Amino acid sequence: MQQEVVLAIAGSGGDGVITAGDFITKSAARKGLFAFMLKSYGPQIRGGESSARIRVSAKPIYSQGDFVDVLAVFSWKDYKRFTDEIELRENAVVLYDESDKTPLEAVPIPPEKNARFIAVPFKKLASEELKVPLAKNMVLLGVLGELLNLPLDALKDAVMQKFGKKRPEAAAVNIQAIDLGAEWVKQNLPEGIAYRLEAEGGSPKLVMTGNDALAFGAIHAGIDFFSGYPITPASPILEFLARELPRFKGAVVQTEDELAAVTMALGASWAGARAMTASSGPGLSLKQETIGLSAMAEIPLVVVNVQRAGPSTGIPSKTEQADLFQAVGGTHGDSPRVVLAPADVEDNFQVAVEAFYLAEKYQLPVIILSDQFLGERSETVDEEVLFARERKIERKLPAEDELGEDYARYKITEDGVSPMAIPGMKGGQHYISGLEHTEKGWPSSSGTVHQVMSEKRAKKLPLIAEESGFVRVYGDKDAPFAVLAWGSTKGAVREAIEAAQKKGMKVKAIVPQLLYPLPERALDEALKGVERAVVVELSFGAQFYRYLRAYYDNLPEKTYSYARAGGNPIQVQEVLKAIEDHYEKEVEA
Amino acid sequence: MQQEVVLAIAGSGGDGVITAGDFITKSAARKGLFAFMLKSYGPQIRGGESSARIRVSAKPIYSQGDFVDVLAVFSWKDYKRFTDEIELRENAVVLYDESDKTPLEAVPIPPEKNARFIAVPFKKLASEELKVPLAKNMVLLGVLGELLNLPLDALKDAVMQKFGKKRPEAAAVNIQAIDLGAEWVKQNLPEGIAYRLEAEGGSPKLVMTGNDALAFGAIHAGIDFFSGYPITPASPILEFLARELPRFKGAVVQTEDELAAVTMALGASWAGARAMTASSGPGLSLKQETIGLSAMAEIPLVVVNVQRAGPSTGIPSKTEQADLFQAVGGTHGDSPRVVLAPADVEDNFQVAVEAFYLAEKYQLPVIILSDQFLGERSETVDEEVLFARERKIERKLPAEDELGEDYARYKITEDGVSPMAIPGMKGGQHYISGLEHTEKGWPSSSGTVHQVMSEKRAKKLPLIAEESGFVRVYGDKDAPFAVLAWGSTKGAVREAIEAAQKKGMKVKAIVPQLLYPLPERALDEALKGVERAVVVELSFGAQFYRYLRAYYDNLPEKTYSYARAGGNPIQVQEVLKAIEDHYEKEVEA
Amino acid sequence: MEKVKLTAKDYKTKIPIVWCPGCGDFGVLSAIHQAVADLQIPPEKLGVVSGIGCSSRIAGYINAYGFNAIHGRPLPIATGAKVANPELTMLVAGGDGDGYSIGTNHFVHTIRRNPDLTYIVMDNRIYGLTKGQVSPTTPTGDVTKTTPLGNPERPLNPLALALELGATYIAQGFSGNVKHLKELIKEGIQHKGFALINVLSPCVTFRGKQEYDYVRDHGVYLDDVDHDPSDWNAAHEVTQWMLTKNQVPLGVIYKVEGKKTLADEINEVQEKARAKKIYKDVRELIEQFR
Amino acid sequence: MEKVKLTAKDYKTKIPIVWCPGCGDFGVLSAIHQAVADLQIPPEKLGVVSGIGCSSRIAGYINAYGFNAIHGRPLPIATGAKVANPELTMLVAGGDGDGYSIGTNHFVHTIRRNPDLTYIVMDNRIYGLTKGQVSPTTPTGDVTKTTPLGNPERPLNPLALALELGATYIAQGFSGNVKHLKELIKEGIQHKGFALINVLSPCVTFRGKQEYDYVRDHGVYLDDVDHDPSDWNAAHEVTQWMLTKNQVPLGVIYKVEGKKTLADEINEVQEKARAKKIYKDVRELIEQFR
Ligand SMILES: Cc1ncc(C[n+]2csc(CCOP(=O)(O)OP(=O)(O)O)c2C)c(N)n1
Ligand SMILES: Cc1ncc(C[n+]2csc(CCOP(=O)(O)OP(=O)(O)O)c2C)c(N)n1
Ligand code: SF4
Ligand code: SF4
Ligand SMILES: [Mg+2]
Ligand SMILES: [Mg+2]
Repeated sequence: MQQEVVLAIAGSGGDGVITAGDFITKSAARKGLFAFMLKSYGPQIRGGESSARIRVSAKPIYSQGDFVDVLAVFSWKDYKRFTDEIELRENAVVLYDESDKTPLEAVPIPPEKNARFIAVPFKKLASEELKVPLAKNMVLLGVLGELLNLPLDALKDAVMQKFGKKRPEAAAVNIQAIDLGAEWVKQNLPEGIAYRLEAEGGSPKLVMTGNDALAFGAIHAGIDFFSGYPITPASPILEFLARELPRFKGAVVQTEDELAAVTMALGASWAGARAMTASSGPGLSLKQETIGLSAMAEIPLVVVNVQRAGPSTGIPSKTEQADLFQAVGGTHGDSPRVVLAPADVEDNFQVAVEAFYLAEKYQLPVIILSDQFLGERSETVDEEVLFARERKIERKLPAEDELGEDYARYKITEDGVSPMAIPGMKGGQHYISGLEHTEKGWPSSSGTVHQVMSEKRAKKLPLIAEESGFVRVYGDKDAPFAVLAWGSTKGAVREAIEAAQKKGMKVKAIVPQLLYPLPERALDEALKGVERAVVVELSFGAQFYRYLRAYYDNLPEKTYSYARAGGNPIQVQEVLKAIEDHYEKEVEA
Repeated sequence: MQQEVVLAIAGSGGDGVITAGDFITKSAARKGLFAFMLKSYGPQIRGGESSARIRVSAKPIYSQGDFVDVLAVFSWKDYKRFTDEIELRENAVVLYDESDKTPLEAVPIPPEKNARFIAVPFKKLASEELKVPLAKNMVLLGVLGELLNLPLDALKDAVMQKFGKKRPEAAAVNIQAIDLGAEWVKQNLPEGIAYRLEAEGGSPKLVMTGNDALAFGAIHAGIDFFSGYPITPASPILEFLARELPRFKGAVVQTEDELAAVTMALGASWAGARAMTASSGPGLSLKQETIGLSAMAEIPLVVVNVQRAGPSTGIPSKTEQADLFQAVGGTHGDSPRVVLAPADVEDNFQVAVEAFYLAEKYQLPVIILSDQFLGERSETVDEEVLFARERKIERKLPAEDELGEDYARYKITEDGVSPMAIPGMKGGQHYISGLEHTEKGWPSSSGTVHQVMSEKRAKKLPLIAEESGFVRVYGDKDAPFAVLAWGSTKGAVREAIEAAQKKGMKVKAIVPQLLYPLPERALDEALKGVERAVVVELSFGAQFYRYLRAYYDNLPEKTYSYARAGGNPIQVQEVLKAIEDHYEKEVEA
Repeated sequence: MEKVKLTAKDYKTKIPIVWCPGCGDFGVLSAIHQAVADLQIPPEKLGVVSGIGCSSRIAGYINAYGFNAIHGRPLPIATGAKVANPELTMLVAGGDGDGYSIGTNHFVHTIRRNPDLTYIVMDNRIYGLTKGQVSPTTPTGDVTKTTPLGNPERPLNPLALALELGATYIAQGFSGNVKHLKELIKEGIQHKGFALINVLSPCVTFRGKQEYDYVRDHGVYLDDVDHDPSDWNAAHEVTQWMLTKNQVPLGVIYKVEGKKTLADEINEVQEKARAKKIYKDVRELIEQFR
Repeated sequence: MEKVKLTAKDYKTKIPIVWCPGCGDFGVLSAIHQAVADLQIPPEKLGVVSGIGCSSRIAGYINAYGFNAIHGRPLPIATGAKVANPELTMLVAGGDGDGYSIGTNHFVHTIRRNPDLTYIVMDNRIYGLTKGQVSPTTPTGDVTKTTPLGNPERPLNPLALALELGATYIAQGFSGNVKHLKELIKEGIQHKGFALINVLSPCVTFRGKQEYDYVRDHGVYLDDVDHDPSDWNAAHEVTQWMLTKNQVPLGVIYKVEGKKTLADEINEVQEKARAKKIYKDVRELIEQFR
């Protein structure tokens, strides 16, 4: 019984590859299956190659799947660009358009994969039967739907949802195309090809991208103001909020640059709003000065970084986890902040909520480190899980009797958090700045004041580290071996843990959602009994490994690093190998 | 026999306190003495309080001196602002203007100091005898010169040098004032006050600030282009170069902001110039994106950060060492760079030379982490020491036969350095960007290429770490206890080591000049035999301590941290206490 | 007539003022104190955002919600604050370096967006706080710390720039004439939309006393000549006086009402969006993901 | 007449072009290829600095020293390069977002400094590379990804802005007329000082084909009307045509020669400084520290 399948579709910009992928993902979700879709584009803005990789399963899945079971290509030329990213499973089924006459020996698929090639008349059916050559992706959809036993109804529903209202004729043609494709499979599929998903799904699921989940989470957290400047792969957050936030009477401003984006959000927050900005690496570099101002002036601020491969412009459309150092220490001075890392699409929603919770409660900047892999992929999501964690988001305001002449904006308190008067509050007038200051906010250049106020600001950190729910553990709780990971590598790590367990190893994975300040006690708890560990990450410089060494006192003495440059997401096999490499040694020792 | 003395002078802006301090320092230098002068200002732009603290000694000195032997104040009101910064030695001599009638009980000097107060008619002598009230600082100069046995001739020379040509009358009055002051001492000094420096100095020395030394060093290194934006305490570098560089046919541009400053320097370097920019924390935060571009496009760039207390605007006129994290990891992505830290005024000169050497040789950004304490203090400097270290500064250019069609700007080489064709070179035309790229510089979004090129760029780092001369060791080479420090804390640490040795402790200090990449082998060497260590620094977040943990594998297991917020420079006593705290424990163990 | 309750004194604070004796910014401070008193703006409804510079310290000297932020960024900060809290009267203050050098990008695009802010630039034609470097408004030829042989560059004309960019209230004041300046500020506050008030506010320390004399001798009050501030071309000519006639125009150079403000735009967008669809509960957003 | 050796083809490179079929930037690229060929600029003496955007990719498609730098910063990079290496012919290229949004501060101050650069802005009135967000030149009302209900803001007028700032060569071209554009670029390169060439270069993907039609239908060639590009006021009027007459001026809008360039200023400063004192050896600097 086939429980899951990994599909890949490659084509040119005009081929509708991504649309086809979206429909498959949506229909799988409607059937209650779990799905995970990754898009990839060539450098061309339009008309270049693109590919969609979709994993569908009856059981929860956490990664893109290392190997492709079914590949569908419209042209070998386009596919060529993705050989770096698509590895076929042995005996994979390869559907290709019969009009591409490249001899199969010349096709960029290694012979040892023993792929089963099937020529399909995608274009021909669309052109000849429907007179709509563009509908070839819908023919493909029908072929795949039938091949995998996806409910054709759900596929058609997805089509109707997208085109039904606005372009009914397009919808009709597409539906015909789906039928044509399905019919072709019934008639022509060679024997022995069995990728029919036999599984029954659970209840219908939502499908969303990480970026949309994050923006949605921000709305759920009550965001009032968003200012941003477009950048790949963070723009969809701006676009989602530009569309939806005005309906909630919030405001969105696309600014002239990132300096304006982050300062405008800070100004809005100072004036009482829940405010956020989002960008990727290059934008974050520009925002560092203001993040420091937020820390110094103690103004809540949520800053999203959807990381991409760097340094500099790097690879805008590819993922990486190498902005961790910057998030933790990119600002000049000793500048308190919070760094949160979502690890899947659902997390993007929840972390947005947590970010507002912490920013408002502790009056400091909160950086969310998402990444391209998290932000742009689509995943099935459970509605109830999304809303499961509730946080009371509140800024500490001064009591009536704290206002007036003696109001001290930076009053030293036990938890380091001082009641904040919001402009408009009578008797709360005060002056703030990025200068070091006394409790009243008056500038001071005294070293003593600087030390005292540094302590005051730092007091918040241990409290934040104690906030609950920020460390996740997967696998065998008593294992002597752990994989430490953060963010989007979680999926592959989690599956690798399962694979390693199946191989008889006693392993677990530890994935903190809060990176700075480190939730030390929860980590201690999670690491209990661990003798060896490997830190897995997508950063050439092994930033997480080094960061843990710098900040965490109880790292197992035998802690290793598996780190590589980003670009392609980390694979289950890679993690498994990293586990085996270091687990083995233990057995030897 | 008095070998050294620490003076402090406090007054208002108009009092000429800093000028008096400068003259004392210069005349001490001319006598061949060692001198060290620190300025401090109140928040007022002009007319506020200011103080000069000058240490003069017959032996080399490395710090400002913890305790003040002789204090001279024009008014107690001004002095009050500096009580945080000035601690008197017991039985210190306190000269104050007799016109300030504050009862001595009300003076902000603790009675237990047992200070010897002497009322001096500074103002009166200047007003009545010379009719030039402003000359009171020169009266003070005469008083101090005589008191300390500084050569009055040298003081007068310094006056002549400053005023002689342009304002001969002013010079004459000032010289008279000096004589008046000296005469007053001879006539009126109570018995038992003996702060006469009996020592004979060596050969005459230079006096310069760290900022001037750095700018001078850059000229020595052959800088062609400097672009900067004013900021305290880095502006003097811009000002020095604006004045001097055009004489060497170099160009200086004051830009509209730091983004322009750093990119303009990068553009100049790309076009073949040796280029530098300088700023302080807030400016550095803005420069992060371009530092990443320099790393990715492999274009030499020297970036100076004269650190000040942060975060945010912080305390612009005070020192700190808390931009280390930013220097090492403030840019998004895994971005190779070099971080160098001068530790005294001479070092500022030499490190400027080293910075150009490394930037040009390895084609990457080099960040110099100076600080306010280093940059603004004046120190005696030995001309020969300044020029002692010679470096051949050279950029690797393509050979004739590497040019043409096949020229590959990012050719993978053994040392990671690829020959760089400079615009203008025939056959060297090529295209570069901040995008990840192939050897030819063509953009690539392949994860494989990204990994390979990340390795290529990183290859330079171990070679840089092996460059010689970057770790200094002071004290007992075989000591089991070490103080680890960097940058401007070196002076106090070095003296604390001497003090600890005098107390019978076996200790040494290890001060790397190259912070990133860490010169591991040289550190291993220096740490041989060390069982315990304390890391001393002026960063509330203990950045150096954490950085060492993250990057250095052979840190003694018992390594402690002594870290506090900046503002006031670290004191010898503080370091000594840190040593004793942790040294003691060892004895107990 | 309503009884006047608040006086200029009520807008002072106790924070020690760090300006040099004789600094022009004292005059600007007085003018602001008087202007907001005249308008009876409740201190708690007054926001003052500034950048960094001597001038920017002013945010601490006004009994209001004062925010002395970072160099060059007061305009976007104030824009965000005004959008978030439209009831506030929002003053923005800074220097020529803050506004016309590092902050120029925001200057340009803030004018385009037209938020209801009153921007007071204390133009001393020098960098004061950093002790005397050339600024974008320093006259050609002047010696400063970074132009020891004379400024080779041509100064920027912020008035002309603002006019070209579509600003609808542009005035120039002089810190030596507090009464006049006060009126300009009041008018700027009452203007709906972005108001620029460039104030010649001499830095006695780094530009000397002659800067006062210059404005006194070359200042021409627009009220005294036949200037129609609603006439764009006339206004443009006035912005060129310093170049063409060696005269310093003082007063309202340009003023028109009725241009949409950023708040208007945001309201419009919200209304349009809500006309299409209103969610009663955040959870309804989920529909698009099914 | 000298024998022409280099042709447009010699300025092509082999890097695959990533632009969408039909993108206006192809026309700009051809015009540049032809212009530099006409001027016989040796490829090794040609520098092309760009920012980030679809348009900025152009630096890779010209046989020259090409630097596709970071978003918004090509002007200061090119300024630094030109100062360091004055022999280079320096083209700067970028998009409307790059130059008029994130890069506006440099735009303003580069014009003030007047380095000898030719700045070609491919103005497609949208953010192309990031897939269709509003730009500072997007017309009011237009739907983009970030203005789903229509752009509420007023577009910036870069031509008028440059004019006001004192630019001495301002032209507008259309990527649909390569021949005309080529001449503008040649003239810009030959102009001593900063030259701005705003090129309407339609983004077919995010603005559709009608953008071509718009320029074709509303374009007015200044050569065909009686325009005197040395007349500032006339030039100013031309910069307003899109607003006042719904016309798109094409050609040289303003041009005067003789303004000091940054290189002139730097030379002057060097000469003045060296007239005061020349050091034969770096060590002589030491004297001031004795
Ligand atoms: C990012 C950044 N760059 C530089 C500085 C240093 N700085 C402080 S104020 C200032 C300029 C002051 O000039 P202006 O804005 O005209 O104000 P003024 O002091 O003349 O009133 C500068 C460059 C800074 N604080 N932050
Ligand atoms: C600092 C920074 N912010 C944002 C981006 C993302 N980005 C890349 S190109 C671009 C704008 C593109 O528009 P334009 O300059 O008009 O060029 P076009 O693509 O339209 O030719 C943006 C915002 C970036 N690369 N760097
Ligand atoms: S330096 Fe100039 S601007 Fe600053 S306070 Fe003094 S006089 Fe005013
Ligand atoms: S997206 Fe637009 S600007 Fe970019 S290449 Fe395509 S058509 Fe050209
Ligand atoms: Mg100023
Ligand atoms: Mg564009």
